[in-house]
Amino acid sequence: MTGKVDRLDLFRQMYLVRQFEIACGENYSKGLIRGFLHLYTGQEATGVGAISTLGDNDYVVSHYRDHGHALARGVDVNRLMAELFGRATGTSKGKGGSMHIFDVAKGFMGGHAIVAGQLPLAAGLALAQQYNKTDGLTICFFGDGATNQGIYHETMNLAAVWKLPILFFLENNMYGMGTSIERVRAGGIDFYPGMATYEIPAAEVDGMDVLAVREATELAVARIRNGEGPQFIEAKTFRFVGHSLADGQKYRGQEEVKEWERRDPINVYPTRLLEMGIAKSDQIDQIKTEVDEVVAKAVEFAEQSPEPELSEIHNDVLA
Amino acid sequence: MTGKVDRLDLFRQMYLVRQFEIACGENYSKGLIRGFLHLYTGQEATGVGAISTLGDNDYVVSHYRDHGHALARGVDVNRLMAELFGRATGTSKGKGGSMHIFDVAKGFMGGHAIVAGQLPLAAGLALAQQYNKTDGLTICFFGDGATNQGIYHETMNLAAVWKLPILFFLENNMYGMGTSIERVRAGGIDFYPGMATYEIPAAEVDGMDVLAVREATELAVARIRNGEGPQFIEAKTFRFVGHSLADGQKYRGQEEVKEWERRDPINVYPTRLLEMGIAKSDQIDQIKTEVDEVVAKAVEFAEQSPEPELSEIHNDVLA
Amino acid sequence: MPEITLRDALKRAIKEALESDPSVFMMGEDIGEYGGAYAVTDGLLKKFGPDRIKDTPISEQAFVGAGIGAAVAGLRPIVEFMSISFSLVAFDQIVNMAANLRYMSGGQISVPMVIRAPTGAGVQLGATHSQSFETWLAEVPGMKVVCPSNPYDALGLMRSAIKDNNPVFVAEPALLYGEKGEIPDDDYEIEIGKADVTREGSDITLVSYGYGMRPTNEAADKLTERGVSVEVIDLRSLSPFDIDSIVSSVQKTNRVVLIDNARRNGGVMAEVAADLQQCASEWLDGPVMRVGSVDVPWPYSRSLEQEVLMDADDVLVAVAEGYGL
Amino acid sequence: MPEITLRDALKRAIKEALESDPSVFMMGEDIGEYGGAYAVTDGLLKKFGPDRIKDTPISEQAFVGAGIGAAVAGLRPIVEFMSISFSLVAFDQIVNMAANLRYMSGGQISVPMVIRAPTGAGVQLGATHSQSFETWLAEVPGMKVVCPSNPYDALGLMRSAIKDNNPVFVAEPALLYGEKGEIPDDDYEIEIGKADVTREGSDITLVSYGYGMRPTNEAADKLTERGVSVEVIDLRSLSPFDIDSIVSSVQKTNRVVLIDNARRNGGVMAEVAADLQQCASEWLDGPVMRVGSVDVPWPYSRSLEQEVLMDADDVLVAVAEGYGL
Ligand SMILES: Cc1ncc(C[n+]2csc(CCOP(=O)(O)OP(=O)(O)O)c2C)c(N)n1
Ligand SMILES: Cc1ncc(C[n+]2csc(CCOP(=O)(O)OP(=O)(O)O)c2C)c(N)n1
Ligand SMILES: [Mg+2]
Ligand SMILES: [Mg+2]
Repeated sequence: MTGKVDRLDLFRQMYLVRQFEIACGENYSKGLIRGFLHLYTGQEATGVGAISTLGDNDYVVSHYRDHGHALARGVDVNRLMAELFGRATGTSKGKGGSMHIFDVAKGFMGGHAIVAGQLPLAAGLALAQQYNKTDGLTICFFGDGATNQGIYHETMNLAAVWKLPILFFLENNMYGMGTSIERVRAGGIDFYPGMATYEIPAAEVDGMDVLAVREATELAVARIRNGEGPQFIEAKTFRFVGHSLADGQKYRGQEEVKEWERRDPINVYPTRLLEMGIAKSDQIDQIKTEVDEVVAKAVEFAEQSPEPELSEIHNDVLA
Repeated sequence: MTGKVDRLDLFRQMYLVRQFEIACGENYSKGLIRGFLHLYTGQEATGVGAISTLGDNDYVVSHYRDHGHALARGVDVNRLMAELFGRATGTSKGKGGSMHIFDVAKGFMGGHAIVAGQLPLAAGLALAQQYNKTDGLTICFFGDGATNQGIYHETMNLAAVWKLPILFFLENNMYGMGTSIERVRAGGIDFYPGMATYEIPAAEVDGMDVLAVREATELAVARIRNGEGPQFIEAKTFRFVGHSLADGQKYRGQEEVKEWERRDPINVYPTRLLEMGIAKSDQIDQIKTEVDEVVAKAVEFAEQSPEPELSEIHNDVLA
Repeated sequence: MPEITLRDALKRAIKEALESDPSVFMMGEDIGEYGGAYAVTDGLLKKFGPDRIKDTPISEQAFVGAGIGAAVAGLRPIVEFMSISFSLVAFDQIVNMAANLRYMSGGQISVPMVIRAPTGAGVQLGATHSQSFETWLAEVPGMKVVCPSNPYDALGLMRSAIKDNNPVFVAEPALLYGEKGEIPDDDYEIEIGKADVTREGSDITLVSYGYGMRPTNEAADKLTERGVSVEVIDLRSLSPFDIDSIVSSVQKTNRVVLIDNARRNGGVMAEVAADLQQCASEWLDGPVMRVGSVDVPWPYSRSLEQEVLMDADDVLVAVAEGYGL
Repeated sequence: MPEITLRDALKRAIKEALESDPSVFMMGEDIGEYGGAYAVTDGLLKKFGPDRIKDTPISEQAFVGAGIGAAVAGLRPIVEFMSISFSLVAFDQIVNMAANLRYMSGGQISVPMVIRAPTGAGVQLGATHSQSFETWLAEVPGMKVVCPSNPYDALGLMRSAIKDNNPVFVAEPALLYGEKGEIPDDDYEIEIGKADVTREGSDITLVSYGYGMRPTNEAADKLTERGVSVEVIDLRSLSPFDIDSIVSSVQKTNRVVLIDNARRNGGVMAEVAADLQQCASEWLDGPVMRVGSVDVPWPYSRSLEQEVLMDADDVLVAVAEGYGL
């Protein structure tokens, strides 16, 4: 996926994520998906744009809101859905669930559910890439709320001191669960200036604009491959839905949500492609049709997949 | 101690700390003090200058290098020494030891031995002061190494968001145990600029100059009492001795130590007082004689104090 | 008597304390505007305002530590972890500060503080979110740990916890928040450290606590149907735990099964078993039997999670194995 | 055979691994230029350079987490905590990441990593610095925990730990670093999960591990003088622990005392006791006796700390109480 960008494919990926999440919501309501379910709806441009810049030797690390990152990384949509259904064909054989998606063959290193707990893991992957003198790098996604965990700062400093090949990617969607960042953070809504403390180059980007995200990420990735050490990107984005499917969103007005929905990349981006003459509307429609089918098939695949054997509980405890 | 400063008394205090620490070292060699022993030697101007600005309703919180802070706060020198000897007359009846000194009646709230673990405790004390609408404040001392613990950042942010009446006081002595900060910290040797992230006003001060420390602290304290929320001071200072009595200082050259010793407040400050005509040399000498006696008596007191009753182990577990 | 949920019982105790004692206040993630992840604190912000119902950043170390500091200064904080699984990032503050401060200061300090958190598995949250760390905290000298199994106990224990002058950890079984039960209108309290004999019998003693009481009672019902006279003890407090009540019961029944909803390995019931067989071996007709969930990380899939969780059948198997009943 | 200290035995295992396997490297506070707080790593920086002997900031969460990440990517990190007491600030990473990753990923991931730390009380460091958290980690599925009591075992266990494809926690009794013992020149390993019968006898079995072996051996000597034939078992591994060896021994001696240098409440010996009495009660002539240090925070004063610590006399008391020997 490095090299020239397939702009239509970026749309396909974003649309896939959106439709996948819609299907998740439906199947959660039906009780086929359970536990905590955090949807990526609204943030598609961020993950898709950023991950589109990576190569095969790179690692992607995510948190519990991980479906979008997994799909953008090419994790099989059937196995992903099967995991959410808790089936034997799932990425973790049904043992991980929505918050713990892994596909090591694809360099997708989780799905981590303790806020900010994935940051040092990502630093360690990057350390291995450096130690082994590969040209790989690690991208680590996290939310605005994660910046209030001490481990975030510990990791920033460690990565900077050791000049690790890591891209810290903050998806600032303005809320940590029901709490607006302004209520629990000193210093306003911008995080990237704070990176000066660690001398980590940091940039801000419009997280609703997939091309802008891609461009900013390409720049950071090039710097990292050039041996310049950790980089930081803060994308301003928004989740159009509740924190999880248990969230009634009492803490924010629907106006704020509406405002952001006007910038929905699933609508704005294809319009732009049409305007720029890069795509024709039947191409867009065809992508939609194809993706809808892919997602429907994924649900079917998951539904028809067997439950794990009960003896499976004893496997994978120790290597 | 608020109001006009008794400049000679500042010398007395610094000299007391120095002589106390020397006595500690001697009695550690004799095996009468045990465990880990961290001396404050070289940093006297910092603690003494800062604490001299406080009132009775204020709290002082320290780490394991706490003798200097305790003495500056007026903790009884006999009971302090007895604690180090593990005797029943000690501040904690011998249960705490050098790293865990407490004197609640004096507002001296410890003595904490997990690096940076004392920071949220101090924030909580300040929270209580704010909650109870007192005009008290809390001063919290910590070292440069403590800034690499995540809890440091969590506490900074929390204090800033809640505008707590707390003074964060960093004693930057350039080393965390055997590790020069430059080797384990990105962003150089200055920490105070990083406080911009939390919008906490931050100042740097020469930690070897007791009057400069006092002045900077007075300013910060006034701001806090004025309701302006947390403040931050970074004092550049140096320990002339090893991290603890087990430290052979293989990691640094004696030249660096010598360089700093030229600025030893125990020598420089009285000379300055003489030059300024604020003290006469016989006054200085008299203070020294008196303090030497105080320290000798403290050792005597400690030595002659009884061991705690063995049944004491069961007390103070629960309230 | 009116029926209320365990959630509301907890809320009632907290509300009473907020009303009667100005030094009581709360801190935690999303306890205010959001109303609490499990809605225990719903409505409290409106009633008591932001000075007393403090939404915190996602900074467990800092806010539990700040709670400790506030308690040291004489306030009575109630600190909520959104899940006991997240308490682990702040364990140092709980263990090294809250529990040790009194001892290290030679009794100068007390830490009158409640830390509360939903605990346990059973709703498919996977390995990181389904743990039961109250069993570790129950081993820490200098603090107390309670775990209610029903609304009546939840109210009585929470009242005592808030009045206690020590750090008290209240482990709230997440699966029981909606559980209903009758509550009298008086202001009873339940003494921390005392177990409750919830059912009297003479053939065998079943001991459990928290969510484990559910399969325990199911098993007791089945045994009763078979004509076995079952005594059931709800520990209520994990630290200190009430070994005397268990010993008294065993002196009568000569048989005992200890039942923990958490993993079998370690935990409170290992300690109870080790203690009990040592001090009551002469009364026992067989080994102290122990039942717990399987010693593996918690899986997500419903069928797998249910397989890991202990249930009433596991209790019956242990009863049969240990005592042939 | 040459005598070396336990410290040097550990260092030898680490050095061998650094020499033979380029994927082995170390991280920790002051392990390089300072030479290690307990000098285990002294000289390694000079020999292997800063890429392989990495001094870290005082950021336990970050560096143990980075170790986990590096292990996931196929390296074999050896991470040192300056004291096990400081591991608590990073417990979430150890428990929720290192131990859970394999299970949560359905077996895709392995974490071949050693975490090591000095453990235990006895040198007057007070409540915050004298703990034994290996007993908690031993309860966590997905990882292994070992604790050597002598140089021979230290070398053999460390060799196995470094080669193991799981996270292995090596708890090193701080009081034993200077302990000397004979070491053969071959490259023997000690299997994790197997106990060692260090003394054979027929009247009573004493089980301990780590520093606890010292008072245990003292007690065994005194009992032997009195004509009691003592079997002594060194657990060596706390997780998995070797219940089979203990049961075999008890089948012979019919008497057992479990001895833990850590606090009595909870810990590994509670689990061993609970397990043992359940599976070997028919062989036992009395209760499984348990000895440990007093359940209070660790005091500083020498006399108080010694009073809290268990010793050989406590073992003899338990032997007398439980079995009248
Ligand atoms: C240490 C920890 N504390 C609390 C939680 C509960 N929790 C899960 S997600 C979340 C909000 C995180 O917000 P943010 O980092 O902004 O990510 P977003 O959900 O907005 O993508 C919280 C509080 C947790 N998982 N881990
Ligand atoms: C969490 C934790 N990690 C490690 C230690 C061991 N340790 C004690 S003091 C110290 C160095 C601290 O340096 P700094 O904060 O600069 O304070 P200074 O000793 O220089 O006053 C270390 C690593 C500890 N006590 N707690
Ligand atoms: Mg967010
Ligand atoms: Mg320092």
